[in-house]
Amino acid sequence: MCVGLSARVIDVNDGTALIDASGAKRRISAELIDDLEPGDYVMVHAGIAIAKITDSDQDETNKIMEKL
Amino acid sequence: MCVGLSARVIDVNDGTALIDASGAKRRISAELIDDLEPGDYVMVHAGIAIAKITDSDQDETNKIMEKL
Amino acid sequence: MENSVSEAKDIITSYHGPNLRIMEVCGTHTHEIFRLGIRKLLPESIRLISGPGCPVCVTPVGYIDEAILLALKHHAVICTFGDLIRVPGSEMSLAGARQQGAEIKMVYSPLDSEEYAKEHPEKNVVFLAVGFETTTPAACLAVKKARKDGLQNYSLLVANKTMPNAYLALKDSADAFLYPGHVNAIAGTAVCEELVKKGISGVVTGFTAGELLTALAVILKLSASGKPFFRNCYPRVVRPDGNPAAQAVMREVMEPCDTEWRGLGIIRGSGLRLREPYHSFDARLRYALPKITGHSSLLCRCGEVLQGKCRPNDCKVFGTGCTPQHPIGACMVSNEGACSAYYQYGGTENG
Amino acid sequence: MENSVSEAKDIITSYHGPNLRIMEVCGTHTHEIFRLGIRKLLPESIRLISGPGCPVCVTPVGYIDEAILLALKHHAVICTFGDLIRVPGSEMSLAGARQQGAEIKMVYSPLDSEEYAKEHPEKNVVFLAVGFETTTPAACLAVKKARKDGLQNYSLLVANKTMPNAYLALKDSADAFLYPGHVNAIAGTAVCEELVKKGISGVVTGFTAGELLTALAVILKLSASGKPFFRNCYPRVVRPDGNPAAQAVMREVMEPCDTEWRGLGIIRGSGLRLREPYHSFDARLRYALPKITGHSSLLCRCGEVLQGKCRPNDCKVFGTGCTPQHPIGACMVSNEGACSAYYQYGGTENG
Amino acid sequence: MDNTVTLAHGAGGKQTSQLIDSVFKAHFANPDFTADDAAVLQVDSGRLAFTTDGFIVSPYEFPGGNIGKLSICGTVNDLSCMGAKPLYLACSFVIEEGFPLDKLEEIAAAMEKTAKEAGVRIVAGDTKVAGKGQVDHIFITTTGIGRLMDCAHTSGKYAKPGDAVIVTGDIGRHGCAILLARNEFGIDADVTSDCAPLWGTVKKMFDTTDQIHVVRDATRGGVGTVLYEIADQSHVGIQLDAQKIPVAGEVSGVCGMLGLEPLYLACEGRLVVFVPKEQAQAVVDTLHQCPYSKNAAVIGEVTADMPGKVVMKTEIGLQTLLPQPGGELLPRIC
Amino acid sequence: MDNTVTLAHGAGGKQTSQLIDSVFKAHFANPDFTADDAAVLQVDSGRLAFTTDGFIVSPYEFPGGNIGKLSICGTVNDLSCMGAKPLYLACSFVIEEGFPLDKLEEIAAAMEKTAKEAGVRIVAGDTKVAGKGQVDHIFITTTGIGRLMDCAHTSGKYAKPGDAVIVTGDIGRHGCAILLARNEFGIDADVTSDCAPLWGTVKKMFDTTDQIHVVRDATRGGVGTVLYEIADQSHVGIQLDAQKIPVAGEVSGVCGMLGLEPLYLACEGRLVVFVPKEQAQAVVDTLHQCPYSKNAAVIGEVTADMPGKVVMKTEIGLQTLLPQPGGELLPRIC
Ligand code: SF4
Ligand code: SF4
Ligand SMILES: [Mg+2]
Ligand SMILES: [Mg+2]
Ligand SMILES: [Mg+2]
Ligand SMILES: [Mg+2]
Ligand SMILES: [Mg+2]
Ligand SMILES: [Mg+2]
Ligand SMILES: [Mg+2]
Ligand SMILES: [Mg+2]
Ligand SMILES: [Mg+2]
Ligand SMILES: [Mg+2]
Repeated sequence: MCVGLSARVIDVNDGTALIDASGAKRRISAELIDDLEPGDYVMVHAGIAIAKITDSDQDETNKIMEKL
Repeated sequence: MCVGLSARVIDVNDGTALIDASGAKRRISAELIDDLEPGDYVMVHAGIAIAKITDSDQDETNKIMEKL
Repeated sequence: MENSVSEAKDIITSYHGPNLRIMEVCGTHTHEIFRLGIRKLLPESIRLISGPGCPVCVTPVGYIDEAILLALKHHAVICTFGDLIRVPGSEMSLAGARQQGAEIKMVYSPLDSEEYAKEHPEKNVVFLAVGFETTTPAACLAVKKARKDGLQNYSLLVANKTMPNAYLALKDSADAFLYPGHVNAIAGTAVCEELVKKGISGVVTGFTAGELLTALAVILKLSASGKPFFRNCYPRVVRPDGNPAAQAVMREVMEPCDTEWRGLGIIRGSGLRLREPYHSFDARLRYALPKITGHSSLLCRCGEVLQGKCRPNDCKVFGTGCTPQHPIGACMVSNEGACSAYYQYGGTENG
Repeated sequence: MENSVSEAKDIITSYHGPNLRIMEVCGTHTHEIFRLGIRKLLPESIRLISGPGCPVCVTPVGYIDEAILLALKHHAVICTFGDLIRVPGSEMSLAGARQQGAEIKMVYSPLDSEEYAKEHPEKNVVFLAVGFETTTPAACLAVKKARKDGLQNYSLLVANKTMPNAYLALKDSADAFLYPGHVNAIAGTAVCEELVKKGISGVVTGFTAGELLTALAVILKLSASGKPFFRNCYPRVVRPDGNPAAQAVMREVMEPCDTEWRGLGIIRGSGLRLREPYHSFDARLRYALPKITGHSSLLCRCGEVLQGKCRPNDCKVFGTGCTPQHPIGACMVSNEGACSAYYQYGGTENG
Repeated sequence: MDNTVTLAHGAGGKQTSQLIDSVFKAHFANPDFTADDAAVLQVDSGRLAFTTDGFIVSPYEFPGGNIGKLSICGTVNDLSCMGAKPLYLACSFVIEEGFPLDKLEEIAAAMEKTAKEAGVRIVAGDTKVAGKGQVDHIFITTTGIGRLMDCAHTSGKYAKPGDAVIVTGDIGRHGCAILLARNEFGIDADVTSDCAPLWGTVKKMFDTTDQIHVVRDATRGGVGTVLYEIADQSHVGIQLDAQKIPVAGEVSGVCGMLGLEPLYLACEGRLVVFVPKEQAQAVVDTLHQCPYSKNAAVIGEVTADMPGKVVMKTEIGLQTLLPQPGGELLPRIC
Repeated sequence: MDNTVTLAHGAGGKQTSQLIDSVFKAHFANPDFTADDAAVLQVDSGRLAFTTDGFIVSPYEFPGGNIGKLSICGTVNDLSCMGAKPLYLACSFVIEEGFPLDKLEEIAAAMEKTAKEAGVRIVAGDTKVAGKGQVDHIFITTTGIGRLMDCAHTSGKYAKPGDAVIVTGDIGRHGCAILLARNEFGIDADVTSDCAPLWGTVKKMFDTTDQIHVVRDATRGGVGTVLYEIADQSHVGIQLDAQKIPVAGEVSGVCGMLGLEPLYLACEGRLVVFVPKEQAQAVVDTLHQCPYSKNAAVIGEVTADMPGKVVMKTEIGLQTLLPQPGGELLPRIC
């Protein structure tokens, strides 16, 4: 259910964003994310940005394990 | 102007005739020829019988040369 | 060879009369005469001129352009005799259009195109109706059948032609005509008798070696009198009144109009078009085609060739720029075209 | 491996608590867990159940039949995610229809299907809208765009689903859920908090090795208390309120309905359909599709597999009659399907 | 297995191997057949002949054969025409998604049978599946290796004035059978393709005389095209006698209807053979004893004049050029 | 000449010869090239390798090559994988009516260049023209003859426990480049095909050690498919280390977007090589000096257990089966 791809935003333009995942680029819909800026990371699914990514995998899991 | 094929009539049916030219058979329109019967020879062009053939090439030319 | 034919051959080879220009009107005559090698029999004094009797040769460039427009713009399936496939239009031939995705279907009979349209109601089918009296009845039968079958997806792009006024236009190009046997099988011989009154001579003949040689012999013999003549040398197929049923169906479905002959210009009353009750089967009306004027090559001397004013090899591009593979003019396209026949049978060497 | 992850690993391998059934709802979780070999880490007492979170797996047979009808009878171009291509319908899959001349186009995004329709006004385009909360917003954006662009040739065959009622239906099948991170990225975590009140435990997590191991460790730790719990282990992507803009566009374009889940039957209010202002984009209405009841195989135990009532290899035809090359049931089709994952990663040997 | 070929069969995985095993290996099995990237062949030193041909016939089944038989005959015959005994074949298939497996099976069976008859081994192959509409049902490319007989020195370049021109049977059957099988012109005639493997025939001719100057299979473009090629390559003239060219009545009939010339219709089991006039009768006698050349006939001779041209003596004893073929065959009304 | 290929070019007459002369002969000229039915090759006795492949890539041009280059590389590499020096090629073309002649020219030029680099001669050919819609632009089948080096005894059957598994460069480039060139998913990435002729590379490996058990080009189905084939043929297990498999970032990115696995994407210039562990470093060192294998790496080893299976050590150190590929590659969202 829902392959997601983490990608860096290169530019934002008229509700769309050009994203880059290790050199693979594509223009996707950015309509559902506010305040997107170049340099942001987003989670991409089926051609739309579904969420901003605010942290790295590692930092996230570290924090969770600490709290546990 | 107008490749013609001399062919023998095999059967006549509902305005069409099955014709045979040295073993190549096809059903053609016989609408423009009256009283067509199996065994008759016809001149065929573009899928229709345009004329009955009443004589052989040879007899015809013989008669013409005689008259000359 | 049977006796009468070798007799005809003798008459031809031993001819010592005045110069004679004989025009074989029919492309199939042209082709058969070349194929059989008959031209080599003729003495210097007899010149054969290949006239305008190949419907492909005389169909103007704009007609091909119309067909291509129907195929590429209106996505019609074009049904056609194979003869038209390689005829150059202003920009391309039907073969070229096919390369660009046009659906071009070769048919043996116009009736087959009607059948195809009936079996494919989802397609729009246009039949390219070209040809003379021999071929026109088949197209007319197809339209009648389409009406009877209630077809909504079938139409004709009509460029059919009739011969009588063409003979008049070519009157001065020849001393005698070899009339096109299968045209006369439909039209009868009254036309030819009429022409005698206008000083035009000729014989109707068939297509076998014997018939062709005999007909030539008859012309040579009858010319001796110096008077205009006509003789039916193809009575086994051609009746004086022709094929009345075929004439009737043509008259019912089509009516005369002025029309352009490639190379010859407009000849009055020599064209055919669908009559009013059949207008819904007229591709030009159905697709509201614009008036198209094709552009033919300025180099091409087809018009003169068809009138015997020059031979194919008098044309500068004959055999170099213009070959059956890359025809510039119409006479090089059809197998029956004068330039094509000259080229293929080595007209430069033994034609 | 970083510290926190090896710590998680330790927690998992050293687990000595009571038996636990953990359902990974999301097919991508299922797939990643197999791909990474995580199942082999688990002690006997922990059982992973692959739930109904693969939209392909839960899409009923009749849906494929509808798509094939649109393609073969209505000559529509079917745009679809690659996932659906090999799913068996009653008689054939979309791949089979393609063999019979159906135009099937794979797309990466629903928006691409809208674009394609715009560029091909001569074609009728149908997008196969399947998927959960993660995927539905993209389909909704495509429909909105089609309306803005005034497209007359674009529609959706909608089978989108929502998760909340499915959790309730599966309540007794698992002791804890691994919630599907990307569904929650849209839907937020309020739903999960609500479920805690109904006695349902689970954690939201992502898809990396670290995230998966951590989430499992969290479940093991929190289960110890014996009380229902929820923890968001994917905060870098999942916000408590999810993606409000996405929720809004879904609410604007679609409305809930009852719907069938392959293997599970009808779950009330778990389906979506286009709202009235978008009815002209509803393929079922546009093509007046009949009500289609698909026929799935009687042998298939997918329904039980999805509920953890049996393992894939308990099914008689698993790996013999039913393989990814020749799937009988839906769970064998998608890469993410439980049976497919078992088969591909050798579930019989080390699953 | 499904009953049609799918893209999965062409993806290179399990299903590809299954297809190869169940259809091709089953029929082509022999000790040299390879499962690896290439077959390994032990050869003696000498002259090998090497030839390839693609087969794209539509329809892929026709009276007298199918594309499988054709693809073996074509390459076996090209080798044979060099005076080379066909030894090994490689076969490459491109198959359209949705192609019926039982038809593929029939094609493979025809290939097996024909290869056996010709004494050649299929040792390597390849299978690709193309998407629906990317290929017209099935294409096969066969490539052959043969061993030239020591006595064999034939080439399109070796025609000499005084040679007799022999054709090994009535012409144009294959082209005509295909035309009819397409069923586009509503014509019905009992014409089967002449498609046949001719190594046995060629071998017997070489046993009869080693003075065989040219052997050519009159495939694409027919006898007319092949004769023009030879006239050109050998810088000689060729003179044919129209009345000696064997043509089946049905083939003439079909050609008459459509305005075609049998000399330009493809054959797939007819050779054009050039031998010194003195050897001609012996060769024809030999041919009459072979299964595929009962109607062999001398149809003309080679001349020093008119180099590059083919001249026809017509039924009324006159000579005229044979038009040089070119372009697709177009049925015509005028 | 027209600027497109027409049916007349395929009819076997004058225009066919013109096309062959102006495009193919012009590029493929060499003393063994034939105008006859078959090329005549003088060979010494010994072991020959014989292989064929059909190429149907769409689009026929892509970053890093075109179908012409590909068709030479494919067959050169299949021969090379046998340890056979490529000697002769036969090339069979099926071209769609309307195909641009300048593109055909480019394809022939690429074939010439690639054949030269590989030291192989194109000696025989065939050209067919298919009607519009009967073939997707152009298909090429190449068939090759090579001479096996005496020291060469490689086969998919010869993998042995203890062998190191080497891949000669980063994987999946060709498949990825083709996917991008089709432009169906709106993705843009700087990926060129790895398409390359590898005889030079293979020769250098054999110069380094004669203990090369398996060499396979990882074409259709990619490295994953080929490894499964070898595991099956040799009855061994193969254990890969996920983190050692070289994959270009862009290729990973594209795969991530479409839910694909680089191990199943085709390569056209990458070999999978099995040598005893002891020889592995020397072979890799050699490979690093060859132009097309700068990124060669040991990616795994052969085991006696789990015969027929490929096992992956994942990034978290766990072992799991590599799913066996099968079926077409389908981009997916779930
Ligand atoms: S040779 Fe060609 S250009 Fe010249 S008159 Fe004849 S058809 Fe016209
Ligand atoms: S193995 Fe196949 S038939 Fe059995 S439950 Fe799974 S999907 Fe259904
Ligand atoms: Mg050949
Ligand atoms: Mg051949
Ligand atoms: Mg040949
Ligand atoms: Mg291969
Ligand atoms: Mg097709
Ligand atoms: Mg190969
Ligand atoms: Mg290969
Ligand atoms: Mg290989
Ligand atoms: Mg050939
Ligand atoms: Mg195409």
